[in-house]
Amino acid sequence: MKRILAVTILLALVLGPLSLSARAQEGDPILIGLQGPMTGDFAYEGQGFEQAISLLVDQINAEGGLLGRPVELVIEDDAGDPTQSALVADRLVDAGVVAVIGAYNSTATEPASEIYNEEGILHITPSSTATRLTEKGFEQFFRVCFLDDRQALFAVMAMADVLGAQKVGVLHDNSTYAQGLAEWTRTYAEEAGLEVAYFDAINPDDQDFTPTLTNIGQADLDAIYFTGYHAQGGLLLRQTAELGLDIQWVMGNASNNPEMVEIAGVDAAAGTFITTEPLPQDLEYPEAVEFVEAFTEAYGEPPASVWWLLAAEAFNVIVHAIEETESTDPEVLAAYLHEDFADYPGLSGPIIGFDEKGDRLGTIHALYEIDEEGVITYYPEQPQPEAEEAEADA
Amino acid sequence: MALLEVHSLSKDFGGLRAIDGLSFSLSPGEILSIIGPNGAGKTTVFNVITGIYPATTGTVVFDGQPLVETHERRSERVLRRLLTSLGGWIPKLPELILARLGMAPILRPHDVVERGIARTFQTIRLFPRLTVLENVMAGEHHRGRAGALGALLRLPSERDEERRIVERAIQRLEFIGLADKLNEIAHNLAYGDQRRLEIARALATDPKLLVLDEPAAGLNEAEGLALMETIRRIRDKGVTILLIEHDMKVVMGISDRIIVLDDGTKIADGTPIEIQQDANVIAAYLGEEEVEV
Amino acid sequence: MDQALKYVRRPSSHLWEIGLLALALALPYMSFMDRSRTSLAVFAGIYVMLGLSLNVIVGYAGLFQLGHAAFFGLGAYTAAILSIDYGITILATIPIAILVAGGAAVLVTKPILHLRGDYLCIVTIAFGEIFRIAVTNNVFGITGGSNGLFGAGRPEFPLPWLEPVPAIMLAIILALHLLGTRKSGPVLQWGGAAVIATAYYLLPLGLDRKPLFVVSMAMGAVAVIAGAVLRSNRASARVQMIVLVGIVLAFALGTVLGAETITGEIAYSMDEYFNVDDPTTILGVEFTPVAFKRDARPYYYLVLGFIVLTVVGMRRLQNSRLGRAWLYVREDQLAAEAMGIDTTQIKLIAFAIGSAWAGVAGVLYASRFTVVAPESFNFLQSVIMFSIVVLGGSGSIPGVLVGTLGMVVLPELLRDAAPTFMYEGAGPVVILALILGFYLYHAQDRLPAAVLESAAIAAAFFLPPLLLGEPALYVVGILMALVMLIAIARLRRRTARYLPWVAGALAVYTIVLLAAGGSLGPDLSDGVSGFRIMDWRDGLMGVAMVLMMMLRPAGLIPERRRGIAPVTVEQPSEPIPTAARQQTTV
Amino acid sequence: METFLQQLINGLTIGGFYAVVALGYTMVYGVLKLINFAHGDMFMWGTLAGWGLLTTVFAGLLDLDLIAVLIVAIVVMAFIGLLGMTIERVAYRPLRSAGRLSPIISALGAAFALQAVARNVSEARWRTYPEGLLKEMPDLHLSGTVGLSGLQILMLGVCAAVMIGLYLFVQRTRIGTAMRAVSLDHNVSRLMGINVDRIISLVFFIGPALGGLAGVMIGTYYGSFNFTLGWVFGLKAFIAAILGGIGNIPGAVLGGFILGISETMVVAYGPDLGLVDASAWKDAIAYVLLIAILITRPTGILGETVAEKV
Repeated sequence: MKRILAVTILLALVLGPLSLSARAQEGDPILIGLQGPMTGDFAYEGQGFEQAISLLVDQINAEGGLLGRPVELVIEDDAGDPTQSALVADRLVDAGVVAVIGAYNSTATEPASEIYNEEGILHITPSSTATRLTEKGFEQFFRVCFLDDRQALFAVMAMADVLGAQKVGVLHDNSTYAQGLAEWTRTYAEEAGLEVAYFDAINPDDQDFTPTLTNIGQADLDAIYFTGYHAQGGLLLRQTAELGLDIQWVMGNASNNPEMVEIAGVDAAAGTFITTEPLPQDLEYPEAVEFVEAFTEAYGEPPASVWWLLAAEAFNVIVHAIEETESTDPEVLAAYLHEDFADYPGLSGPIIGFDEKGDRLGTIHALYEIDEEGVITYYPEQPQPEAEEAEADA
Repeated sequence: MALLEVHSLSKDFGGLRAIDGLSFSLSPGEILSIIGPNGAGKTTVFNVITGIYPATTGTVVFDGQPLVETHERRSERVLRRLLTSLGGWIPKLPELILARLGMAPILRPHDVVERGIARTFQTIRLFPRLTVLENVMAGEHHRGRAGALGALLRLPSERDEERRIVERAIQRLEFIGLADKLNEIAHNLAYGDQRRLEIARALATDPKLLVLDEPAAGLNEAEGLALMETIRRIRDKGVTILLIEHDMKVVMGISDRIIVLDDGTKIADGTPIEIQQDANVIAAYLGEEEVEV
Repeated sequence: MDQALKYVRRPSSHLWEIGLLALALALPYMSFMDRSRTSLAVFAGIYVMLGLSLNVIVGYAGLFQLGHAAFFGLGAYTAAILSIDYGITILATIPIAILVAGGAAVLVTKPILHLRGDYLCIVTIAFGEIFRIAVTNNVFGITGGSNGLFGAGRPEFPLPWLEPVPAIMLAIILALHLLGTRKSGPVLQWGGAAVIATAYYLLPLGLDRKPLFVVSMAMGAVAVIAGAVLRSNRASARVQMIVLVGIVLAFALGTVLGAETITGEIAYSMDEYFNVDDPTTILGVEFTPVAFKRDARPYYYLVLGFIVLTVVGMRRLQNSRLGRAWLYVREDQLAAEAMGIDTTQIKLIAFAIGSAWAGVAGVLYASRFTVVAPESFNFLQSVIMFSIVVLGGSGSIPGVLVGTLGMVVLPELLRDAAPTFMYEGAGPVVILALILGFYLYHAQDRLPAAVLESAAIAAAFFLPPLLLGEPALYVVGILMALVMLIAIARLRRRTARYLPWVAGALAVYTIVLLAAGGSLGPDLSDGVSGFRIMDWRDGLMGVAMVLMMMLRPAGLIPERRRGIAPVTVEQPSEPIPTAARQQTTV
Repeated sequence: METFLQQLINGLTIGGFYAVVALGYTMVYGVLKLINFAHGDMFMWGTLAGWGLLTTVFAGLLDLDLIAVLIVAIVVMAFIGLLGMTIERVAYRPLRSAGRLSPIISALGAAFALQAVARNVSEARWRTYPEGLLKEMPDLHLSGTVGLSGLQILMLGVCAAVMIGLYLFVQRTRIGTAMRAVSLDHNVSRLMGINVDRIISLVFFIGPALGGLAGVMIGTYYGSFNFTLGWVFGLKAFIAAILGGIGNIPGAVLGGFILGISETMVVAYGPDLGLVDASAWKDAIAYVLLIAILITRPTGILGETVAEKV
């Protein structure tokens, strides 16, 4: 029993000061929470969020803050894991944040949104596109990214109208996001009368996809849509080239990342299409240009992933709402975003507004191609899904 | 009728044949010793009888029931293996199937104990980190019935059983003369005591037949004598005893009958006197260095 | 002598447990327990249960199980599916979860029990992975794929406000009291009953405050439990009566004086912690359906209750025929076989019980987080559970508690540790205290030398930053201190002889630092590039695991060699002399 | 038919990598009866180190192509080998007499630590080897579209060389004999005048060194990696080792190829057999295979069963 005593004392020693160091968060500044994968497989994205947002925070504080109060960013790491997400959500609630940005992947956003909803905290996710997130009727949950189905429709249009594909395939990686997008794509493709001759998933933990690729090669498709993340995308392209297969790849926006080209190698990547929100440098909106410049100046390279941009977008939306309502009461903010918020010049294009579920209205997806130099360039010919959508609705 | 009957028993290890067509029988209340040069296959006989090794061929009948029963036909071997490895999900299912097919059940060592054979080991195998009492209680275990539920709810029945187990265990220890040491950790005991403790533990299973593998090994003169005494007393309680021993004083002293093994075959069988004069035996023993007479 | 012979199970030191329990009960109301820490405590509590359940398999039966997360997951998914698709209230799914998890364990482990240790280990890993992959691929279309399932129900229960329910409760309590005290003479038996009846039942009626019935029921239970504890410690009837009356008086006084506030309190905490629905009447009894809100405190006590239940259960198993059988199998399987113990069956039971209880933990998990996703049941989780058991000391219940603190609580608390934690304020001192404290504690037997060594460590820790006035170097110092701790631990017996070398190394190290200046210190400027303990949590955990095993291979709190208490011809009292125990355990 | 051949080749390549990594597990287990969970991450460190060298120190030598890779490979092997020895000294040797649970924890701990370092060094990003490395190699064209890229030929060649070399080393040389002796019984070997500790250190050099080699090979072959590689790939290789009968070198090789080919075939023909998402399920199938084999052959395919001496 003496042992227990000793150990407890030692632990008490740690707990003591730690508990003190945790209490340093009350008072004057407006606290805004960021919850994302700072470690784990998606650490890269989470740290991008942090870069993008802390840049804006510094700008605001440099200009004298918000409603005369400084803005402080409270960062928590959920490693993309639902359990940890719930734990850090509690931590953010304790910290007394007004609003929270995050999480990166839908699986982590899920439990957190429950908590924020119960605690009445404004919650905006920049990148969790799983449809069901907004179907729980949470008053204070919004997202600045677009739903899977919007992009799916766009991708189908791109393959059908722009590439003139008839026989298409869909490949995902079993992650929440990719699976959702893939299934929507299949649905729309079949609606649009395309033949979905191949639908399968890869295991993102793998390094070698040659067996899958060989199968795809056999199916001789006009185009195949990969909805997974850029790392696997790159490997797929590279190994396609090594197997000497001729496959027309179209990648989803999770693959929209220069690293993919790096992994695949320029030759292998060239000629691949990507459906995504417009890249910062292709946005003529002054806000976007300005932000990209500032970002490049601060960190030496332009924002690599569109999600970083959307994280910044979420932050701007919150700031805008606070400025307009001159209030930091989440309920007021949420009400404002639901009703009065409209046609805001966002970094990722004008935000028409949010619907009653909290989803962002409209779509701004664009079709990109990886050119011979391996640069992701805006493709001259773009599909027109809005028109199609109108038909579909009619 | 005989308590234990061994019929043309053979056991192969890969190429070499450890036991070769061994047959002998053992009548109740008898003390039978198996002697023979090292590597003659004595311990293997024990291991086959107590179900630690499967026999290659031959049969063993204990107390009128088949204990070991081998079949030449390959199909039945395969079936046996299949049942043992896979058919275990439903308790007793393999046994049932085998019984239907008129084949001998698969007996694992603990089943053999159920049937009433207990053994000790050539190299002492106590539970070294447990107390003397706990060691003996292990022998009582298989007669207990209490399960998880009883333990969780501390049912009266379970309490009584526990009490009985301890009491019996203590009786054994008194019988063997270790009652005063019952709280000691087994591996702190003197070597001779460990030997005796192992016997006590075996006795705790209430065996009809007690199989002792070189119980006198490493004992001094006095301890050896004490051991003989103990063995006699055990026999007097009606337990039949099968014994492997190198120490000829012990063997000649207490055995009713002696079997001599050499290279897995029986070369002699008879009373101590007969054995001592048997030519083959002497040859076999002189054939190697360590004559222990 | 037979009748003189008494058989007792190992006396467990109630004092410690009561103390710990009191601590645990008070925990949520301590100053530093904010919301997140409380819910961390709940999380840790679930892991304690997992540790205890795995302890049956690894600790008692000595088997490998590196796929425990699968059974945890089975429980969680069962609960989630039943509560989402079939609307069964979550706690009611516990029996089903037990069946599913336990049954699955029996099915899968039965054919592999004959495997030797390491092969068993890899096969259990395989089972764990298969489970994860299966749920990720939405097997049978019920596990929701990689999204997992969301919206599992929170615990809810019907709260009886009105008589006759209190009457029934009272009847039960009285019955228990009468049964328990049947050997204690009429005064205690009937007198006590009378006291309980009047005090606990009449007061609320007299004051006409329904909520007070809740309190009175609780007090009744307390009285009975207290009585039981006293009896088990062979307290005299008088003492028991006094205690009983004491409890009653306290209660009566409390209610009479503070009826107002108490009722208020109850009402207040009711809607703070619970969603109270409109009362429904079942069989003429009025029930108020009450469901947990997300606040952690109710969960905390729920989990705590389960833990207590588990500990008691494990204790009893440990000291039973079954527990001994596990012990025999663990010590020497062949000998156990030869003693007539069906080792296969014994192992199977261990797996069944352990896994079933992991299933229960799964239900609690589902009810707490309401989201059940594959990530939470991967190999890493199994590893953590395994480490909890082994680090704490396999087979020992307090060990599991400590193991959980180390493997689950500490890493989470490290979140708080800003980069500054390691080199500002109390940080370095705490870490140093931790290292040295642990070290000295470990080296009790040879304190003089240990003190010297500690001094050296302290020097390694403090010199560079002080010399250079570069607090960042504390980080380097910490690493250096750890290195030296390892070194010394390895050279232990010959420390005196090696001390010069250590000192030399220290000198060299200091000189190097002096030469290199602050540049060696990691860049602690906040921001993405800076050193963040957050990024190194699992790394530190790994180092800690290695270190632990090196310093205490048997775990932090090694299992007290258990089994029955000493049996003596006279009355049994003293536990087995620990001297004999020690050399067998360590 | 062509598809089948192509898939077979794919399977062989994957299997080859599994096999080389599996060798590390199997050797360590042979002498120490210890599952070296850290091996996977050591191998990942090999990939990491290779990347580090090729993108910094040896960046100048890239036009030497094969030579550069060889140099890097050798350096990395030495480095990872030493790493392995250190880990053995620090994390395993003190625990040799400490029962069977502690070393496993220690090994897992080492694995965590290694992985954390790797994650922070690589900033949790996918890292890519210099492009166009070893691209100029003659491809071998079998019938029609079926063929092996020069890289594949090279990799398979190296794998084969390593396995045969190691086998001969263990079977023919004095040290090899000593290793086998140690794997049978430490004390007896000690009595025979073998320095057991040194042999174990040696094994802990060779095994991880091979891991490091495999790491560089995988890096150059697939061109990119991230820090989770060791955990995932390592576990697979471990399964391969067990499949073949751990502690047995040909077994590890056999296991590697069985695993690689069976995985490939599942992906290739699973869908035709009505198994949707075959590639997502294939790991599960690998595990099922493992369990099935262990149930019927408790010590793996080539593992010999040792009856307990009574």
